[in-house]
Amino acid sequence: MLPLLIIILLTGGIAAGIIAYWNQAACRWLSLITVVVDFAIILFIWIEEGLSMTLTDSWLRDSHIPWIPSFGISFHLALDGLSLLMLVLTFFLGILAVLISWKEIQYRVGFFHFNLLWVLAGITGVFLTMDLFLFYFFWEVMLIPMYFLIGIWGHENRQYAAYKFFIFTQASGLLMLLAILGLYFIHGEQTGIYSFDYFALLNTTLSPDTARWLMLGFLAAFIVKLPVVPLHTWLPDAHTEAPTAGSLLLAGLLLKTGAYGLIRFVIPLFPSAAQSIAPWAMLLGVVGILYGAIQAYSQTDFKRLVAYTSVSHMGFIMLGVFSFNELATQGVVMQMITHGISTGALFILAGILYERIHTRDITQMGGLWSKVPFMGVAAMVFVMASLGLPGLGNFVAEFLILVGSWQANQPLTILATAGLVVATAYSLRIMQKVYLGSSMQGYILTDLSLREKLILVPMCIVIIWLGLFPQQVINTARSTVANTMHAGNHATIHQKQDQEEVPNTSAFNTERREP
Amino acid sequence: MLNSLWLIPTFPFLGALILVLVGSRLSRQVAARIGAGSVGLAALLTMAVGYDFLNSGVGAYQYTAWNWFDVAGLSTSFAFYLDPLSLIFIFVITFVGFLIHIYSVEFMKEDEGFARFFAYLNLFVCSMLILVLADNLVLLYLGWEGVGLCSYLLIGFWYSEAKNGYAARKAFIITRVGDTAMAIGLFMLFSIFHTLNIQDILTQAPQVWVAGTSMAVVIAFLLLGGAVGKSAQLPLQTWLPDAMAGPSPVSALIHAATMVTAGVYLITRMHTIYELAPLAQLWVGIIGAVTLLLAGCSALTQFDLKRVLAYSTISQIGYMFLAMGVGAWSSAVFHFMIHAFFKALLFLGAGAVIMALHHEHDMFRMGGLKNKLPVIYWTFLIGAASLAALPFVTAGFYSKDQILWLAWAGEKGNVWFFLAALTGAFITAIYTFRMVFITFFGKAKTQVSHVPGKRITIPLVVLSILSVFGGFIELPHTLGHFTLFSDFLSLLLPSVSLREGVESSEWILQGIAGLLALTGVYMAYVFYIRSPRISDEIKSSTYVLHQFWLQGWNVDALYNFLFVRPFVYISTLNKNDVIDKFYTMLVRATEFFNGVFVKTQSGILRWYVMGIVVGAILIITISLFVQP
Amino acid sequence: MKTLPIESGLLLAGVLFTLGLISVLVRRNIIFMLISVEIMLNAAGLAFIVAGSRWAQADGQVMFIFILTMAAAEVSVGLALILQIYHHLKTLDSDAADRMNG
Amino acid sequence: MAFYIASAIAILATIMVITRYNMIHALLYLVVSFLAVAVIFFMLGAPFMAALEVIIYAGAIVVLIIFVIMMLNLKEESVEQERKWFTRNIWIGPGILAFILLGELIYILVASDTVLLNNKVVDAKEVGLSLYGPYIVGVELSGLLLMAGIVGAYHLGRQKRKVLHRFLQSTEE
Repeated sequence: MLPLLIIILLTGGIAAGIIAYWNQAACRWLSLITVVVDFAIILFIWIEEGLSMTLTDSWLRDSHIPWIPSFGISFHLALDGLSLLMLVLTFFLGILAVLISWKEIQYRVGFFHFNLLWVLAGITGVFLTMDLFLFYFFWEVMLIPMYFLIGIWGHENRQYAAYKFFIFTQASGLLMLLAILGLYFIHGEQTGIYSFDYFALLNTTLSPDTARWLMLGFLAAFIVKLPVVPLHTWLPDAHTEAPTAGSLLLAGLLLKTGAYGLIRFVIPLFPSAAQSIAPWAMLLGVVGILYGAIQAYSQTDFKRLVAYTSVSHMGFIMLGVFSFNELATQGVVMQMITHGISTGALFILAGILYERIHTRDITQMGGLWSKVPFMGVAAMVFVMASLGLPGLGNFVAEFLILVGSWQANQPLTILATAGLVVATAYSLRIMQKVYLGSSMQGYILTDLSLREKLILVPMCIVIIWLGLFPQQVINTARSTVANTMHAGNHATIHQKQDQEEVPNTSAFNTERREP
Repeated sequence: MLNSLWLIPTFPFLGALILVLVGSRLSRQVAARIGAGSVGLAALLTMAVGYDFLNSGVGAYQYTAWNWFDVAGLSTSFAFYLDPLSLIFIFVITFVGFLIHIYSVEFMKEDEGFARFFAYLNLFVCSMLILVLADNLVLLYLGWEGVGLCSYLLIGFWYSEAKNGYAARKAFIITRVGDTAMAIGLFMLFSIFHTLNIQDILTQAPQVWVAGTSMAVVIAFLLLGGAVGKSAQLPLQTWLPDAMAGPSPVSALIHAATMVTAGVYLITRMHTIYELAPLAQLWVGIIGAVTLLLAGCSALTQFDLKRVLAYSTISQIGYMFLAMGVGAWSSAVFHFMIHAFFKALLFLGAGAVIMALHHEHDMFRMGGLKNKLPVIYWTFLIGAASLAALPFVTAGFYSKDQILWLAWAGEKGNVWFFLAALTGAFITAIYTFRMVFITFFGKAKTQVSHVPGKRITIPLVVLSILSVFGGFIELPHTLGHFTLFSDFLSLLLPSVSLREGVESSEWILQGIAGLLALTGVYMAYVFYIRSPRISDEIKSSTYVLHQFWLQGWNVDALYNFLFVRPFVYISTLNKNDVIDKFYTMLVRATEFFNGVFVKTQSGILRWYVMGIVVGAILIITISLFVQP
Repeated sequence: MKTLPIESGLLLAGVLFTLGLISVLVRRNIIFMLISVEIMLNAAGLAFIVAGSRWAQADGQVMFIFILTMAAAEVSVGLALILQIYHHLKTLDSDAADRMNG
Repeated sequence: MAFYIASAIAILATIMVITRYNMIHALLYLVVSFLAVAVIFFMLGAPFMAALEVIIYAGAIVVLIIFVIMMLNLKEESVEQERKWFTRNIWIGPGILAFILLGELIYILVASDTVLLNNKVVDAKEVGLSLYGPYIVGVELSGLLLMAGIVGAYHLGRQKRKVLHRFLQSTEE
């Protein structure tokens, strides 16, 4: 079942690429159908099994096909609560990406959809794979089509942005490859069997500093992908220059692969090492929040501004992941989903505006509410989501993260909460500069077409649904989060015996085990 | 009837939803009917639920709609909790809200965003009701932020002018500063009690903490921070005067009756924490006292009609904080109710006046409206009297007097609080009647364009009746001792214990307060009717002080200088990302080295041979000396 | 023949090799460079023969034969190239052919 | 004793080759040097190699070079040219490098223990046997190499006729 998801996307991509020579509309419809089919499958799995998941058996589906047995590499895909949620988000945003580029992309449509579907295939692979070699493989598969998406269909200096994006991710990816190989060989030495399988590598006993080095290798790749401040400069360029569908996928999904990697690989594989650098990582997260927010305030380019807001939101994820308790990690899972939707929607709005007035400079815009009220309302919903208004998805996520991280580190949480104020400042600035105020330019704007409404209305419904009824999502992710935390806490117990420096917090989340 | 409690917030929500979705296509009447109707229904339902609640005599009623989120110990649900305190609040919100909705049907008649206005107003009423009825602090926070959002939307309603947008943004951001303090308080509460359910916290708090434990004080201060942000008290009060950029019904509903008192509700609701943290409670009183003086003085110097009322709102809420500071919880709530009536009346009256003089805000250009707009004049006068707390006849007297008395007599009260309250009362009397005399008396400077219809006058009349007779439900000892209101709240909120041997002096204090109010009125009469020359002299002689007070003790400029300007400066300075420079510098370094190495390939054969020989020598020497 | 110490043979080869090297470095005329390369090759061959005679095996001499063949092929191709250079650049100066740089 | 004479001659001849301005003189001294080396081969008990040396090196290669020099019919000016290039201080750089290299070679030779050569003669038969014994692959390859050499020489040596292309008339071939 699981490889089917990826195969559909890959073949769909190729078919779309070919059909485009004859008829572009058919190509668009085909790619839409492929993603819709995948979405239907994953929804079916979610509704049928995801909701009724118990704590123990967290793995819903597992397919294991040996690929290169001699090296112990197997095509091992597995689906659990977390990856199920991520896939639902992937295919949901995938459909929107295809829909949004219906009119926008006229130039070499076939190749565009080919790249689009292959990026989605790469991302699906990343979320499903349980084999580290395969993980790196999909990590690269995800990267190259994205480079083309930005490089060919982007805006003014797209080459620079695509190039920068590629180098950043590729270089960090290689560090991860080193770490994977290191882990592979150490595991091979210890147990004699050389295998890249995630479960096998899970319990390799590593000496503290090798564990730290290997973890730093993994961390490098995920920190660049989930932009943490010092390594985030590729994101604004990539987002500003990417076509709407590109930046939608980039913001909605590629950033999440970084966060997913942290939860899936860094914490379980190197619990004690992750524990030891937790304070630093949280500090980086908070710096990310504040730095991203301050940056976002002064931007004049709409997409660049939204890009910096996602740097700030990703800072929350960093803070949440390294506070090592179930609350924060559930918050991180929620944040991944809600951020994907709210920032994706803001990018779609930027794209729609660009299609109409051919500029992204918010100083040129103003007073658009009177001309395009429907888009104004939609923008209002998503701007409020991005500043964490309760009742919308982002609030639940940020609240859980902050409550969770409060137990781990108080001063940093205070700083992060202060970040919310700055978040309000830049979010309202978007509304003010673009929709409210008086408009100097006499733009003649048509309000949203049916297609655009078909994109934005479901997103509004989903973000409000996540805000008011997040329990389904939390239940689905509960088992994965519990296991990750178990692995994480397993380390804290060691940590406690080694030195008593984390007195109450670790005792906290170990005692209060989930019944 | 009780179990239909959840319908109260749902009606306005549905109203707002309909108006947002199909508002633009509805005609004015239908939109008005939906907008006002939904709040009307909510008001009726509140009456019914309240009646049922009082008869059933059950202390509190809890209704859970659905489980919001339940994660590893933090389980919060959409649950409403009705008890005497929240009953009073929802009564005031829905009733005054309904009157204001009727008023704004006429007020916003020609405005093109008619449906949008009612949508926001309904959304506001809904989130305020959620805030007040919330069973747990997270839901309260939802209502809290929802109210902040709606105030942002409504202040910036006429979005075409940029300054309205700026005022709206300022309001939202400053209240958001308060909200973050409150959020941190929430986190601390959760980390100690593992629940955010208000009732559980209030029951567990006395067992976990002994009076004065540092954790309780810190949490109390944080919650106070949230309350100060929302209720525009001292540190965060600069947004309220600018919030007058919104339409008058908005100012009436949000910035007088309901939203600004959210802070009062929060602190009253979490009173056990404040009981356990006397230092924090004292500071609540101090903030109240200082704010009421500061706002009172600034109100003296304002020329914009609505800004006078804005500053007076700040000072009246200062009274409520003072009351809470001295532990007089029920009198704070009582003053809230009465204040909601007469302040809404004043704002609506001011709105009617402004509309009548085609959007003239400056009081000094009004005048002589006494006989031109009689109904508005009389209702405005009653509201002003109630605000100035003229003795015996107005409701304001009873509520403010009770606070004055308990500030002096309460065992937590002290003489400073009393003196501050007294001078505050005196200043209030002056600026209130200064406002009345300037706007309604003297010669008419601008012509009345049109007389407001009955949809405006009816709410004014109803509110004026309430502002007079509302006070009689809570008579002090000296005047019949009929304390229906505080008995109603007594089982929920701890009553104030008086210091010993002080009962006798109550009527003296009432006398002083009444006298001061009357002298204040007389002084206003002298300065502004009999001989305006004196007021001009005073103004010119104390010009610096006058400007200082006019700018609201230019706290605004201070914040601009301390926070806004540096933030904007850093942000613009760092517009294109100083970290990016690091990477571009990296790229340039690689290009430079490339240049250097390119020169080594000079194309000269002998140069290459020389390279080979040098290489050979190096290898041999290395192999010789580096023995493996 | 008296017995000869191996060092002297190898020493001779070394000296010859170094002389060839110096001449390659010094000369600008391509033909002279070719000649000096020949000298170096010959010196290498000599070293092989000395080693071969030391072990009294034929291997040294076999290697020398290969060196010879290689030298012959190298000279022929080298001279063909020199003809082309001379034809194009009208000079035998090795510095003239420096277009492949930058 | 004869060995030392022969090696002295070889070294002297090589030095003369290096220092001459005129190519022909250099080549002739080269022949002398090769002959001296051939004598040494003979002394080292490798008569077949001596013969080969004389035939191929002294005979074929040097003659080939002289033949090419004649083809290029360099006039007197090439000698002056040579004198111009051959300034005094050009020797310093290469001289130092060569000196260092020689020093290291000598150091290596001195460090290793001295072994006496046994003067057993390895005649052509033995060489032939081993040539077509273990080194058969080497022989094939050297055959290939020679063939490549010839084809290369022929191809590169040809004077390109000017191919005038109707519209690709770019620079002269």
